[in-house]
Amino acid sequence: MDSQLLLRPAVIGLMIFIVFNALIIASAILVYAERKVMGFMQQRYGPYLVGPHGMMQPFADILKLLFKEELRPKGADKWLFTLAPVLAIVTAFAAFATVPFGAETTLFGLLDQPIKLGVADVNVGVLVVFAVTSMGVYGIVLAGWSSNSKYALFGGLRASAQMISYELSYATSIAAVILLAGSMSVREVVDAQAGYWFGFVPKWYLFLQPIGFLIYAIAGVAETNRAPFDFPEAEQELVAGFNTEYSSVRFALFPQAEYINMVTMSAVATDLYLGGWHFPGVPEYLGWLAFLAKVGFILFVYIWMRWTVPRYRYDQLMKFGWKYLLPASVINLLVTAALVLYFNA
Amino acid sequence: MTSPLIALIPLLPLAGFVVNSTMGKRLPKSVSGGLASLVMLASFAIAALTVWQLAGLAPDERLITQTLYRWMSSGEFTLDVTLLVDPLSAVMLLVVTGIGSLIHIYSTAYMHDEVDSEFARYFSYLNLFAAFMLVLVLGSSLPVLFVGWEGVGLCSYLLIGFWFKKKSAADAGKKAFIVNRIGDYAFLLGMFALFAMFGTLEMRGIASAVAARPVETGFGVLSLATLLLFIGATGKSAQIPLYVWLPDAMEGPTPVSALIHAATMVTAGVYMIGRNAVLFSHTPETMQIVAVVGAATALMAGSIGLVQNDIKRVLAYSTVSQLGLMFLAMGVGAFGAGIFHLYTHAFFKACLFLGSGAVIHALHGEQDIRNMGGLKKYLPVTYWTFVIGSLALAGFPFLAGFFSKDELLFETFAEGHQILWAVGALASLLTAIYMGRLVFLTFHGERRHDAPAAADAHGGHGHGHGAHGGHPHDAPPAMALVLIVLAIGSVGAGYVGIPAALGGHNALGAWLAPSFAPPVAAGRAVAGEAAAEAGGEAEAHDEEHIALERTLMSVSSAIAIGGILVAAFVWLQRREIAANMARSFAPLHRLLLNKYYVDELYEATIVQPVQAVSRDGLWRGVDVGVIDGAVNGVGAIVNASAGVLRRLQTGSVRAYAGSLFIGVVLMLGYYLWR
Amino acid sequence: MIPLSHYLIVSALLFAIGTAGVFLRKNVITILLSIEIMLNAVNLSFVAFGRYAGTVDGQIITFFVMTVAAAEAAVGLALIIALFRTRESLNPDAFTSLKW
Amino acid sequence: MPESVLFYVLSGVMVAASGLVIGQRNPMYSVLLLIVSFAALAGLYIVLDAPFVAMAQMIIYAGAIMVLFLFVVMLLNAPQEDAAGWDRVHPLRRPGVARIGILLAVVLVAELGWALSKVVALDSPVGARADGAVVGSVRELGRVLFSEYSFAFEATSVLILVAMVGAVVLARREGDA
Repeated sequence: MDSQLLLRPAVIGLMIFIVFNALIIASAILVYAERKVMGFMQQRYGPYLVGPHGMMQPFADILKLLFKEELRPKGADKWLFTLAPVLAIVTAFAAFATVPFGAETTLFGLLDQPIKLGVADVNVGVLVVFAVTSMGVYGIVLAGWSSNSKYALFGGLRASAQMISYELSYATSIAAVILLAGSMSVREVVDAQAGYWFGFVPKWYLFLQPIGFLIYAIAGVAETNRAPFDFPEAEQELVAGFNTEYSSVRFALFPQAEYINMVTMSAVATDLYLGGWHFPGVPEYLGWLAFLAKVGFILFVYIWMRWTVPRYRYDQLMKFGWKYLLPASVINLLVTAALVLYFNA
Repeated sequence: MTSPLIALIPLLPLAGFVVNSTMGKRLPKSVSGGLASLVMLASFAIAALTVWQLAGLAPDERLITQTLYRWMSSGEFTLDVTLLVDPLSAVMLLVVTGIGSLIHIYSTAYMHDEVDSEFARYFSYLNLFAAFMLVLVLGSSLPVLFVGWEGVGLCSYLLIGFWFKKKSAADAGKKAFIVNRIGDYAFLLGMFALFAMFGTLEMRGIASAVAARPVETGFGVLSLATLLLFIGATGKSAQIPLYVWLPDAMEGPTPVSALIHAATMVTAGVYMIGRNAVLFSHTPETMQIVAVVGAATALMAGSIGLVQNDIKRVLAYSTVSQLGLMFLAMGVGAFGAGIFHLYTHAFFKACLFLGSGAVIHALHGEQDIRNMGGLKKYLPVTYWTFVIGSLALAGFPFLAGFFSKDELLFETFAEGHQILWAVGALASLLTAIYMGRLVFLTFHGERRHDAPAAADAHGGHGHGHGAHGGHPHDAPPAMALVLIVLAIGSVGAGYVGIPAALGGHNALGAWLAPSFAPPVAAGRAVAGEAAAEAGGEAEAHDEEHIALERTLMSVSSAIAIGGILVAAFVWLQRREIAANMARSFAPLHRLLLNKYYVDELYEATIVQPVQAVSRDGLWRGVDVGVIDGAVNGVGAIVNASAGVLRRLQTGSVRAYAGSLFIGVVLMLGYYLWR
Repeated sequence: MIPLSHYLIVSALLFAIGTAGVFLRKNVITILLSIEIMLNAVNLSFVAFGRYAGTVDGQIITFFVMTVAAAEAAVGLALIIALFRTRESLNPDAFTSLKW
Repeated sequence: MPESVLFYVLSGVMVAASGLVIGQRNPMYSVLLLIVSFAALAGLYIVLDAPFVAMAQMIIYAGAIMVLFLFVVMLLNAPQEDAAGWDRVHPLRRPGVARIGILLAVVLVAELGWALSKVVALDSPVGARADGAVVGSVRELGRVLFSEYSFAFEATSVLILVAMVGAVVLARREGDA
């Protein structure tokens, strides 16, 4: 039926649009939330002047940044200096592409075929997310290198080293989940977590993979360069790290990319470990709300951690990553594999 | 039947060897020596047990085997390492382990002056020897026997050259080793010949195969094979022409001379022939040779022994001559008698050697009997045991040697070799004489030996022996004990084989008979017949046989006593007679003193040419010219070519890559072109 | 649909480019990169062939090549670092102290 | 049709990027361009419906190996290629060698082309299998990889281990633990 023929692409386009803006808004909200939470944790108000409860603060910030002058240090590499933030933000957005955030729906009968909530559903979705995020490092590294400043360079170096080191544990912990679900499509992983054990415990991999989840969380924090692993921009040591030399929009893109990465990370965590949009007592068509709630919670933990945990020392970071996290994740993977083999055979 | 115990008999001494050779350096003498003796005693116990089992069986089934593992297997030829105990090897077992243990014990005292490491080394060698000797005795196939054969050769080399810092000792060791190799070479050839003929090397297999054949008349392949084996035996058992190493072997420690060069190893040849009795009895020609060689050796060695002045050398030559007698017995087919003599000889000869050892020990290394004499009152134990041993050796009536030797001579005579009998009798006369000479010169008369020994004794105070001052002291308890035991043995050992002539019924002969008969597989009839033929008077004794034996017996006892009396007369009463005779028969005397110049003969005919060829031909010619030339040539070529090729090493990575790619392109091009 | 030959031509081109790079560049790192290019050219043809033959073997081999490439990169870069420390240069022609 | 368009675009990008890689004097750019070319290659893999290989390409090559290169370039603060250290002592080290190199490359291309022309049935398109099974399915890959190629797999793992140790040993400064 031809209306359907037009409708479906339209809906997909709409979904892309929604996701895109959602991410932007999310980053804005995160800016606000971060400062509010920080204030809350430090027994002060945080932003409260601009708008009700200072809710307009992020937009004010963005405006300010937009009207700043674009500086580029002399001797900086023209192309890469510009390319870097773009790369960062693009990868940040792209990474979310294969992350589903809701069950199949017909939008209340509007479509005769149900459509999947999520931009794309690839049969190796997990890998896609992983691949794109691993591209994200280039933004930071290039920023650090191209701005021709030693602080930035250090930031870049640290970023690259740190990301290589933690990608391993990250991937390994995910691999365990893939083993459990027997699929690399994020959606199938989520659907594998539907239902309950003994009727009330939701079948979330969080319960099957507590260690895996922990490793994933830690590695994720390191991947997104968040405290306590925010070495690329360790303000106490490297002024502002890789983005020292940046200003205006170019600068704005970095924190935004970082926030979006956080969101992606949390979303993936939700899909892989927290049963995605499945939640006891929440109907399918409202699943995306549950999803949002979970993501929100994880993000809160992110911020919470930043303001409570002190930063590591760099050598400690490396040591931890290679000598404890990686072995732990490998063992976790092996044990999982053995168990899967045992119970499937 | 089979028994798992047999393997332990050689393995125990081997274990002792391993321990002593590896950690012996750090062990105190008491431990290393004690351990060595202990393992010997243990294996003696097991051997006794096994023999007991054996005795429990019916005469025809007296056979205990144990197959250890498949040694080699190529084509249709397979060879298992099988240990076998039958009456014959049973006797040898008891002799080796028994005498062996005694001598181990004796050595703990005798070698006590050595430093710990040397002490341990000595005992490790001794144990190793025991192990190999037992393998030799137990081996059921020629190769296994040969392993033991070579092994004891090695040990004898090691032990003769034990004091290798002394050049004469080292040389003697080498001499023994090389001379033995000659014999072993022949032995190997013999083995090959037998294998070619019978396709097996299992001695029982060969025996049954031979038993099926007719006795070989004339000198055929079989005779050749046996002759080769016999040559091997002459090497090991010091017969003409290969006896020359044994006298020199006296350079080794005296207990070694007693164990290896008197009691056990040198009898290996005799044993080997006995083990292959069936085979040999099928080749009369070889038997003839064996008998003649044996007789000749007996006479020759005896005559040499007559004039030697070194106490141990005298004993050595007497050993050679006694071995000669044994071979004589073997040669005339009196296997039982031969083994019987072997067995008694082990006792009194060991006793004598250990006695001489005690003397030497007492005189701190003095070996020349001209410097001895009058030791009787200083060394009572040694003296009496020595006398008993000598009497037994001389064949004094009703001592061990008497029975065996008479048995042997009688058999010779009864088999119809009167001449050989005469020679044997002469040899035993000589034996009696030189033993008498030895005893009288060493122990009787007044003490001739002078300051040095006494000084040694005084010096000896320092290191704790020479209990009573100036004069030598008797053997320490361990040695004394052993001497006494052996002396008793020399007296009593003979009584297992009392001939029918004396109302006995040669138990030993009957016991051994099955071993010389073809295996039961070859048919009871043959076995019985062979037993009758080999074991001698197991049954069927008619009167004149006994009469003859009695006469011969009286003759030889007369010989023995006469000889001793002569010796007593000459060397106790009228010493000058000896000198006069030496003077009047000067050439003969010199000839004897120089042992018929055999060593010189070999030196001139064999050693010199070989050395010349090796030095001028092989070394100067082949080695220097060809081999070194080739090696250096190769080196030079490589050098030269490298000088050119290294030009290619530009050190530029991309140059290398370039050559690589040129290669790729060319290869690809070639394959496309085809 | 694309004929197999096109894939092969592309891969051949890449390989040639890599070859040329090895010769042209005077910078060890770039040379390593050129080698990577060659490896990937080969990978491409492997996968193409595998697809053509309808088997997964091509892809499997690709994995092995990747692994080897990773190892090679790790060791190679370590070497480069070590060399750079001693020679202060990345020019392969600077490392010629072993020549005749 | 879209697939072929995709193919030509991607291969064009890849060849161009690779060409630029060896055209750069600055290793930084070389590395980045190589990443681009790898991304294009990954695209080609997807066209060849081998998505897993494509992702592996992105993660391992672009994501890890290239970052390693980048890291080294930054660490050594990549000096511009020095045309100086270029002694003309040895005949094989003249710049002529470079030209020989190009020549070789050209010959190689020619030969490869020739080889292609000789192979039969190349113009039959690479398509999905007759039975329509998805060749690239991760499941099948894994099965084959761990059954038929298990030995090679183990060997490779050992290789990786060795390489790891070697890298650590090599890159370590003398004296520090």
